[in-house]
Amino acid sequence: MIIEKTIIQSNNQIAENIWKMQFESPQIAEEYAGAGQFVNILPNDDWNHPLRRPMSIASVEDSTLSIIYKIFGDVTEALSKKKVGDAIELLGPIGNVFTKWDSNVFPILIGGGVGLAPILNLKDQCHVADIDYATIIGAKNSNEQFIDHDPENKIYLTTDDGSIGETGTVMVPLDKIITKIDNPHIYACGPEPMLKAIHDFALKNEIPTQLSVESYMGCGIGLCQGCVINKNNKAPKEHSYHEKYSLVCLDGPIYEAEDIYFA
Amino acid sequence: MIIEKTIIQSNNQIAENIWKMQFESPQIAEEYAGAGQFVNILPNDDWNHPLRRPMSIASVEDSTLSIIYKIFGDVTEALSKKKVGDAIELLGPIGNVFTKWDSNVFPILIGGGVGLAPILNLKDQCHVADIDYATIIGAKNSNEQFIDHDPENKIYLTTDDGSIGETGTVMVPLDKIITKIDNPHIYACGPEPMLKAIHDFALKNEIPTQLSVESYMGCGIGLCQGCVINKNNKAPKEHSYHEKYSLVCLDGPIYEAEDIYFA
Amino acid sequence: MKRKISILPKNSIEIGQVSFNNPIWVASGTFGYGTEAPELVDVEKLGAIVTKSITLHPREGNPPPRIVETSSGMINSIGLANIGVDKYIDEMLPIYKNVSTKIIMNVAGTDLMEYVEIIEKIESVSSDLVGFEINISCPNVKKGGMEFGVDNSMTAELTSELRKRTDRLLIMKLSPNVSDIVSIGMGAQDAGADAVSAINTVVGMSIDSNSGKSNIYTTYGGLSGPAIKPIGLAAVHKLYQKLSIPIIGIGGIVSSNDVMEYILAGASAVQIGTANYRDPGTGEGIIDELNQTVENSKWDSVKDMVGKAKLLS
Amino acid sequence: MKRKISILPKNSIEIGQVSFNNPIWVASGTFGYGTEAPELVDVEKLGAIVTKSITLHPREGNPPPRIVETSSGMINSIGLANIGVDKYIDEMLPIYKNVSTKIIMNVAGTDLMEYVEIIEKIESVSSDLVGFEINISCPNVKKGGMEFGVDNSMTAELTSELRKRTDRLLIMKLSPNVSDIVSIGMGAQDAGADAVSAINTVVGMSIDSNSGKSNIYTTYGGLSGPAIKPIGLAAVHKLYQKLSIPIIGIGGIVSSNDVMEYILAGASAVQIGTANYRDPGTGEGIIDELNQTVENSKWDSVKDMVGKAKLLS
Ligand SMILES: Cc1cc2nc3c(=O)[nH]c(=O)nc-3n(C[C@H](O)[C@H](O)[C@H](O)COP(=O)(O)OP(=O)(O)OC[C@H]3O[C@@H](n4cnc5c(N)ncnc54)[C@H](O)[C@@H]3O)c2cc1C
Ligand SMILES: Cc1cc2nc3c(=O)[nH]c(=O)nc-3n(C[C@H](O)[C@H](O)[C@H](O)COP(=O)(O)OP(=O)(O)OC[C@H]3O[C@@H](n4cnc5c(N)ncnc54)[C@H](O)[C@@H]3O)c2cc1C
Ligand SMILES: Cc1cc2nc3c(=O)[nH]c(=O)nc-3n(C[C@H](O)[C@H](O)[C@H](O)COP(=O)(O)O)c2cc1C
Ligand SMILES: Cc1cc2nc3c(=O)[nH]c(=O)nc-3n(C[C@H](O)[C@H](O)[C@H](O)COP(=O)(O)O)c2cc1C
Ligand code: FES
Ligand code: FES
Repeated sequence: MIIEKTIIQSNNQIAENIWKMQFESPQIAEEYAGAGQFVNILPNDDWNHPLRRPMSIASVEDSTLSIIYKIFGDVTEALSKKKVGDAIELLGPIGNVFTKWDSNVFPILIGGGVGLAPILNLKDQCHVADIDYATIIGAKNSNEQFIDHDPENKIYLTTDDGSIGETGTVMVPLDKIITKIDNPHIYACGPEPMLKAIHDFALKNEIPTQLSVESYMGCGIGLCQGCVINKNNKAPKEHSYHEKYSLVCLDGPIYEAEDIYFA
Repeated sequence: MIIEKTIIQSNNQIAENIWKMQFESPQIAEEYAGAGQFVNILPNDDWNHPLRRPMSIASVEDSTLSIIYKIFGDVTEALSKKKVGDAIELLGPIGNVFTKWDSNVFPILIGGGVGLAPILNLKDQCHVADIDYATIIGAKNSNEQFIDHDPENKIYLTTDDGSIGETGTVMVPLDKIITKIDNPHIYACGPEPMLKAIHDFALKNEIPTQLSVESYMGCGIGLCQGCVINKNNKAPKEHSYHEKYSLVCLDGPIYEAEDIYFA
Repeated sequence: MKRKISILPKNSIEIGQVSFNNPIWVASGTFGYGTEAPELVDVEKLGAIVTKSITLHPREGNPPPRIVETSSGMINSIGLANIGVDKYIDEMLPIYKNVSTKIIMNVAGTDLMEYVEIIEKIESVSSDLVGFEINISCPNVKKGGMEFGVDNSMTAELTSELRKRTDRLLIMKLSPNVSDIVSIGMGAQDAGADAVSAINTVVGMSIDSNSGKSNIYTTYGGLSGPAIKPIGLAAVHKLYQKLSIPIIGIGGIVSSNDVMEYILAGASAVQIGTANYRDPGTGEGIIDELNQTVENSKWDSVKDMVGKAKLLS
Repeated sequence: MKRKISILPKNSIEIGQVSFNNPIWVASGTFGYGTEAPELVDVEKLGAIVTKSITLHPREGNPPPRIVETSSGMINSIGLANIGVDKYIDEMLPIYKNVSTKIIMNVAGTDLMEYVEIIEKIESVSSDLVGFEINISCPNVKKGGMEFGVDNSMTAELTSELRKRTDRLLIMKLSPNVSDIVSIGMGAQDAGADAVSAINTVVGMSIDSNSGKSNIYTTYGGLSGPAIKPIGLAAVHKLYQKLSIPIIGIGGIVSSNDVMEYILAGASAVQIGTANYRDPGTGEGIIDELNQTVENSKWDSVKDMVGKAKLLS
């Protein structure tokens, strides 16, 4: 893990409210271990927003690292105003990576909303490793999409309003394709309701599933104990530590579905 | 008084840490009453710095208003990073103006540090009105100067280190020229120690003197009662209001020397 | 048109017997006597104006420096500079007759008798004031009533003495600089206050690290602005759990989202303070925004939202 | 080279019998057990590390969400998640033997006996701990010692019971959520504390105005960060006027200027908290800056500056 002052190489809007930013970040790129890891961004010196913002790594090529982000509030808005050549401080790479995707399994990659970044990253990795996989991408409507619905290539888009791809949530295509696949492994990242639906589906159907979860982070490096998620530990002892909760920044952000639950 | 969203027309460094900014500000220009008035600037939406920053008007030409500012802290630093075309919100014009400069008197204009703006403004006004005047400008060193030492044209520069013009404070040339002038009137703006020296000089020598003072401002419009300066009222009653203190934003920023004192 | 939206009965609220067009008020000491800003603002849109603290005698206030900015806040030590109650009666009350905005007079005193005398003076003349807000919590006057603000029995005593002397709204303004704000609020309620407002400023200090000088003449001053919003929200929420009278939320409000937070926490109305210095039209803007926000929400009106924060535990 | 500057005796300070290379410490709960950040920081430069609150038994802490950002601050309700004193003894104390940085153990309990038991357990083994900081002020644990923090006689009783059991530094950490922090500091001093530290977090709340949900599981949490710096400074300055033992300043420190303010207000040392989350190297950076600042100032050393704020009144 390194704090690196990087230089912005590009910063472009790719869909409604969704931007892609590339950094010249040789040190973090060097330590980077794979899809799932994230960086903790400090967009400015402004103490009005004391905390860094975690962002999944969407790709690493040589010394160039990219993120895909959605404008939510002040900090992501400020991020969108940054210019090529501006300096920006990243802390990373942080967290664990998606595992067990290899030619013995059939990965189903599911991304929703801003949860696309690590999924697209894993998609690239599968592609490079020549592993056959399917991709399901969910969005509210077509404006938030920047990938084509392409069922022939097993890329399924869904929108809440049906404005593009299939109507409904990612569960619609998932339900359809799951039965046709041998040894499916699900890899998912997205908003909590989506993860919860996939989580329940995975447990019910006993499909090995890795979820990349989000939580509010104070530090990203294990100092604050703020970023916990509920562990699926049926019987924590009365006086226990880290049996009920797990630190997403140190132990995550990727969990086997059976290890966690959503309140 | 108006809150006007203006557009930055230029923003250039003119000396070490000193910048000049021009705004397209038709409404405030329309209401503008003369040298001495100021605007209260809101450089950004950042609540880390809740308060506006007061800046003297350095010139108004048609709908273009200018300020001259020194980088002191966060907000003036942010100001210096603004680009031509950026929008910026001004509240103004605020405050009273220098008076009694006409062909019956000989104005001595004295500016120090960031107190230059209103003095240069008054200088322009005297020039346009074809009134003979002298100018004394003080600075720490030559790097902070952007005006030429030109005794023939009665422009006297002083620097603490003598790196340009005369060595010492503005009091050096003031002392020299004052005796040669008929009916001198002093107009001064600058740091408190300078104003205090001029204040004492003026009272001792009974020279009509107007000082443009600074004070920490909460609002600039009479709401907060924060911006007071000490009134030179020898006998305020026990229960009085505004006999001991004056609001710089409503009653100033320009005071006759005998009306105020510096603690 | 705009004006019309703002007086939709939807966002009207009642405190005691008085109904207000909307819950957006401006806070004492941050909007002068209500007569300073009209050039820049449509004050008639505001739910109410709380005028600056008035004392029995005129006061010059504290020597400068009186204010300094801090991270997302400011410290002030104005020292209750004001024209005094007699001038308030002579000069302000007549003006208020021509203003349709509801005016609440904020009152400060150094001891019980001063508060009483002020109220009696006001009640002895005719006026359109809808009520009093009693400042028992100004941190930067030596004897600025601070004794009342930290003690619940003294707060109760003051409240009941004033209650006897007025039928107008009686709002006790609480200090956050206490171990237990709820017990003081209870004291006010039990003694007959119509409402409490919370919070006044938080005791703070600032030093110029270069010169080593205090940035405030009186050393300590009152911290306000967005920095203290979490403190104000906690105070309002705690009060709401125990009190049955309305609570008026104050502290760090700059947007309609902030107002929503306060209302969800339990405020029936809110006051905007420091934000007025940056833009005296903040309240006006928020009123329009709030109407829109409520329109788009699942709530029928602001009143429905009061105290409806969903707790997780 | 840099290392050398930081240990110039110039900026060394003494608290009780212990001398520290410099007055820049890191605050409890914001630097873990001191073992998490070394990859990113040269922890040996720090004046001291105060480790996170340790309780008698391990604690899971509170359910999520535990933190939320606010204007220039954050609210946390971690709920004292920690490994418990036994594991601290088994796993941490041996590590600390190999660290040259001074380690201060922060201790929290739900009642007097718990505090006592923890101290006794630590004192029964050999360790390099230089002292204890006693958390009597954590606002987000139901029985997290908050009873002590608001009451000066209970603070005194706790202090004297612990004093009997240890010769190491005993630092009582004070809460800002009280009417009179000085009386509680006096209680600690009179009962034998070597120093007090101030402040812990300020009670705060935050609501998501869209969903109406509390942003913190336990509803209330502790506000920290630059927003509270003025509150911490006022507390330190007030304590300095009355106490004769050293005061350790905490609250919103992010720069060497902030440190100067605290020292001028009366702090002999300071702790950096929230700023570590943004950059765990904050303290390290400040040490270098502070050396430079003192070098350029009229002061001979940090010690000379303590409490030297120039008041205007
Ligand atoms: C491991 C991880 C990976 C993420 N990857 C991406 C990504 O690839 N692309 C993307 O667009 N977003 C990602 N996010 C979410 C992203 O961090 C938030 O959208 C961002 O912090 C919003 O900041 P803001 O100031 O714009 O909005 P704000 O107005 O501050 O907040 C909007 C919401 O963002 C979240 N948020 C704010 N601060 C934090 C914080 N310190 N830690 C975590 N969440 C916070 C909260 O849910 C909050 O309600 C990720 C989050 C985590 C935890
Ligand atoms: C009537 C008036 C006219 C002025 N005209 C000019 C001018 O023409 N050019 C110029 O460069 N400067 C002028 N100033 C000073 C200018 O306002 C400050 O330099 C500026 O506010 C600094 O802001 P900052 O954030 O960069 O610095 P900060 O780090 O915030 O502060 C540095 C210093 O600036 C002053 N300051 C900060 N905030 C305020 C405030 N709200 N009100 C008043 N002073 C403040 C304080 O003395 C402070 O110590 C004027 C001030 C007044 C009162
Ligand atoms: C400069 C200033 C002056 C104030 N004067 C008064 C006052 O006279 N009486 C009073 O009750 N409160 C006074 N207050 C407190 C405000 O009414 C309000 O309670 C506080 O500022 C918190 O709200 P805010 O964060 O929105 O500013 C004053 C606040 C400021 C900043
Ligand atoms: C996430 C978090 C956890 C904390 N945990 C503890 C703790 O366990 N024990 C303690 O005494 N103080 C704890 N504190 C309080 C800090 O030590 C410090 O007193 C406070 O944060 C103010 O300093 P700051 O503004 O620099 O953060 C914690 C603070 C934060 C933000
Ligand atoms: S974000 Fe601080 S411990 Fe995980
Ligand atoms: S700056 Fe607020 S009254 Fe003058």
